[in-house]
Amino acid sequence: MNPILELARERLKGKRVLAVMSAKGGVGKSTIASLIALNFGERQKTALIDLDIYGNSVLKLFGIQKLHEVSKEGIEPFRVGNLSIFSVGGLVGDHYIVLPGKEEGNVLESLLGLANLREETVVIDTPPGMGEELLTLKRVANPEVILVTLPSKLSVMVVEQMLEYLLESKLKVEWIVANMCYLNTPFGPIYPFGKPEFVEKLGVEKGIKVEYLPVDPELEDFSGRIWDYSGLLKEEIRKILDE
Amino acid sequence: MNPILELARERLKGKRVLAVMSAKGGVGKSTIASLIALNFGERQKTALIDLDIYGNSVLKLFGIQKLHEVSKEGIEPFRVGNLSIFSVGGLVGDHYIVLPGKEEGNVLESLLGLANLREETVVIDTPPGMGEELLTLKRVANPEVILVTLPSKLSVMVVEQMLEYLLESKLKVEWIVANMCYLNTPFGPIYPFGKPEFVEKLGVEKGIKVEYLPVDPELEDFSGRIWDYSGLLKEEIRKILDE
Amino acid sequence: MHEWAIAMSVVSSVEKWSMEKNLGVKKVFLSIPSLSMLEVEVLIEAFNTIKKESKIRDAELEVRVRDQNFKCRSCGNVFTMKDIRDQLDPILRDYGEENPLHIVPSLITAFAKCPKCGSHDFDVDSSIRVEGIEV
Amino acid sequence: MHEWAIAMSVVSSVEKWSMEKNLGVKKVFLSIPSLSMLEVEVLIEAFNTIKKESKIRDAELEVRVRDQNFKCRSCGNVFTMKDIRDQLDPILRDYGEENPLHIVPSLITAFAKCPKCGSHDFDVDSSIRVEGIEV
Ligand SMILES: Nc1ncnc2c1ncn2[C@@H]1O[C@H](COP(=O)(O)OP(=O)(O)O)[C@@H](O)[C@H]1O
Ligand SMILES: Nc1ncnc2c1ncn2[C@@H]1O[C@H](COP(=O)(O)OP(=O)(O)O)[C@@H](O)[C@H]1O
Ligand SMILES: [Mg+2]
Ligand SMILES: [Mg+2]
Ligand SMILES: [Mg+2]
Ligand SMILES: [Mg+2]
Ligand code: NI
Ligand code: NI
Ligand SMILES: [Zn+2]
Ligand SMILES: [Zn+2]
Repeated sequence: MNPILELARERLKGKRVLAVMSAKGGVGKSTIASLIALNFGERQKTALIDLDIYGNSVLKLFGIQKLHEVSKEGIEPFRVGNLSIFSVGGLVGDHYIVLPGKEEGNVLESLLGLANLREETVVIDTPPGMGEELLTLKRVANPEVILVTLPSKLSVMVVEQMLEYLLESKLKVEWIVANMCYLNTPFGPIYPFGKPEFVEKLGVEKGIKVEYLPVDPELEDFSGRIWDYSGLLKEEIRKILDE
Repeated sequence: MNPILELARERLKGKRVLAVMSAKGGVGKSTIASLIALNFGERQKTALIDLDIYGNSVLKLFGIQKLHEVSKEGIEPFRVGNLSIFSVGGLVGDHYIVLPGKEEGNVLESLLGLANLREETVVIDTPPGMGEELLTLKRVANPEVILVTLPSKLSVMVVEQMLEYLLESKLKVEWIVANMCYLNTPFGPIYPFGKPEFVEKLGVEKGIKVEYLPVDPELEDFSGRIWDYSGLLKEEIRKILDE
Repeated sequence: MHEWAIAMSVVSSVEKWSMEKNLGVKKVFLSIPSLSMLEVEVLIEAFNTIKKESKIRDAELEVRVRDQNFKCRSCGNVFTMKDIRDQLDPILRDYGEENPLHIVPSLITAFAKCPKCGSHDFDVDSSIRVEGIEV
Repeated sequence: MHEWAIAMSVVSSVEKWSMEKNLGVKKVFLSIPSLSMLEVEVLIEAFNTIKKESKIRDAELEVRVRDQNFKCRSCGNVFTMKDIRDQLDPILRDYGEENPLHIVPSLITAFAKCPKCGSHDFDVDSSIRVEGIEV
């Protein structure tokens, strides 16, 4: 019997759990998860949990360099406005993490099981791949999924395989987000990763809505204080969530 | 005793092994590994091994949809000109792969141990993260490393942690590649992921040469036939390798 | 401190088990890795407090602290906590009582290396588990 | 077919061991997962051919085919090859003899699910290992 896993399941039970996923790396999962959580945070208390053990990008986007406090209740979140943030990075600070695959599940079960999670809405940022982290999340909860891809053929092919897995596993895929589709210039759009024809086709085939997001070079200025960002991407995400 | 691991070690022993790494996803590892292998392939027989179990991007970049032949010698490579390509994707075709972390090492040990590897120069594409795949590679060989990042602060922070691990582990880091630094337009450069100040600083601090690569929107047209690509990125990589 | 959260997890999973099986529980055998530096007395105190509000009020907690045998997957070397004591001390110094290994013992490979070959790649047995229940 | 590559790996690792320890080898005990559908006779034939060029010419190979007990990490269900036979048949049909599980048995979770809860998340014991050497 694994009591920490049981506790993790209990902590998430009955809550709205939204996971931002992509088997492909660098497509904007952490950015989008953070912006979605910030959007929810405008109306209600929201938890943002980072399951990317090696990236810890959520902490980096929010500029958090402290360590989690630990209480009788477990791991206490970092608080940013209405957001409660949990990350393995908040346990180790700026030391690197290197782990045998076998241990990744234990690490994430501990984070999820020990997190003093009080919020009813939980946004989860996930790592690339379809390995232990994905299986651990699945062991603990049945999240609604937002699937992120670049428009590039390569990225869409990787994400299509993941989508197949998600649908076979009966997870609900809310939307596909095609991130970094175009870059607006005064002289018209540039398509740095190709036109989004492949992702459009995938959406039609699977009957899932596709949302198209631009490249916003302004975003980089808000690295470390993403709560201050109110540019293009934020606005597009607001529109999607308001639909 | 693990005979497959021993065999993997033997197959790589004494060879030039170059691994393209980044704890951050989507920074261009697979693209750069493929272009480096193609460059080497202009002069000598070169193996290109894909250790990204979930991405299989090398096969996608080369448009390979066949399955590996298997002989008495083991797994036979896909041949593209002077290149011999090995990938787990060549064992499963277009089926998705989902694996407990514990099994990732077995899968990659099998690929490396059973590969009928005859080439003296081996380029290795790796997945993001610092998990089982990285440890498996390290178990089998001591590669020279090319570390890839985006110029963004987030990406550089992730890569800096990996660099710390690599240096402590006494791996030789040849260069840091800052990919997608600028996008040339007729009206001057755009910096979609910020200016490369952070990676520049990292290179100086650690005494490692940094190479800066542009965004090339043309690249996407060569997805599936990357051997045909002879654009900006290819030329920049040639220059770096010729130094 | 988070011994309380762990005790809670034990009470609630054993309680669930007891209700499903419709069996009373006399004793719970919990196994923890020594690596975690969890305080056994605090675990037991917390268990005894929390169980009062549960359906396993009569259960007693017995804690077994497992010593670690690490096995290097790179060179095969087998080593113990004692062999890496010098690597563990700085963790306590840098992070204090609520350090990463105390909260998530599996993180050991991030901080320690095989004393023979220097690899971070070694097998750990770091789970916290209920190994038996006496009814 | 790749039984030959595996036999080669066994001969060369046992040979290395024998030279390091300076011990002659009479018998090698190899354990393989039934999941891999490796042909034992071919393994032995290959071993006997390859060993002739090695320093363990007198070694005999004994192969133990391990039956798999899969344990679902999602629902706890324990199942065997028999329980997923219907999921394995299509793999043979689609990929033929040199199918993914034959070459890399660890890939089983990509193709099969827990028959109780449908999860791909189960424990496998799929390694090929030398379990003993008689000198
Ligand atoms: N729409 C966008 N416009 C500009 N930069 C972006 C956009 N989306 C993501 N990025 C940047 O791309 C990089 C990868 O994004 P990230 O959210 O870390 O992806 P992932 O979590 O999928 O690895 C980061 O540097 C991030 O700031
Ligand atoms: N310099 C570049 N210019 C334009 N697109 C690029 C460049 N480098 C990589 N890409 C694209 O970015 C995406 C991610 O690259 P990839 O090589 O798959 O990264 P990784 O292997 O690190 O995940 C792919 O769609 C690839 O075609
Ligand atoms: Mg991320
Ligand atoms: Mg990636
Ligand atoms: Mg890649
Ligand atoms: Mg992984
Ligand atoms: Ni504590
Ligand atoms: Ni075969
Ligand atoms: Zn060692
Ligand atoms: Zn199950």
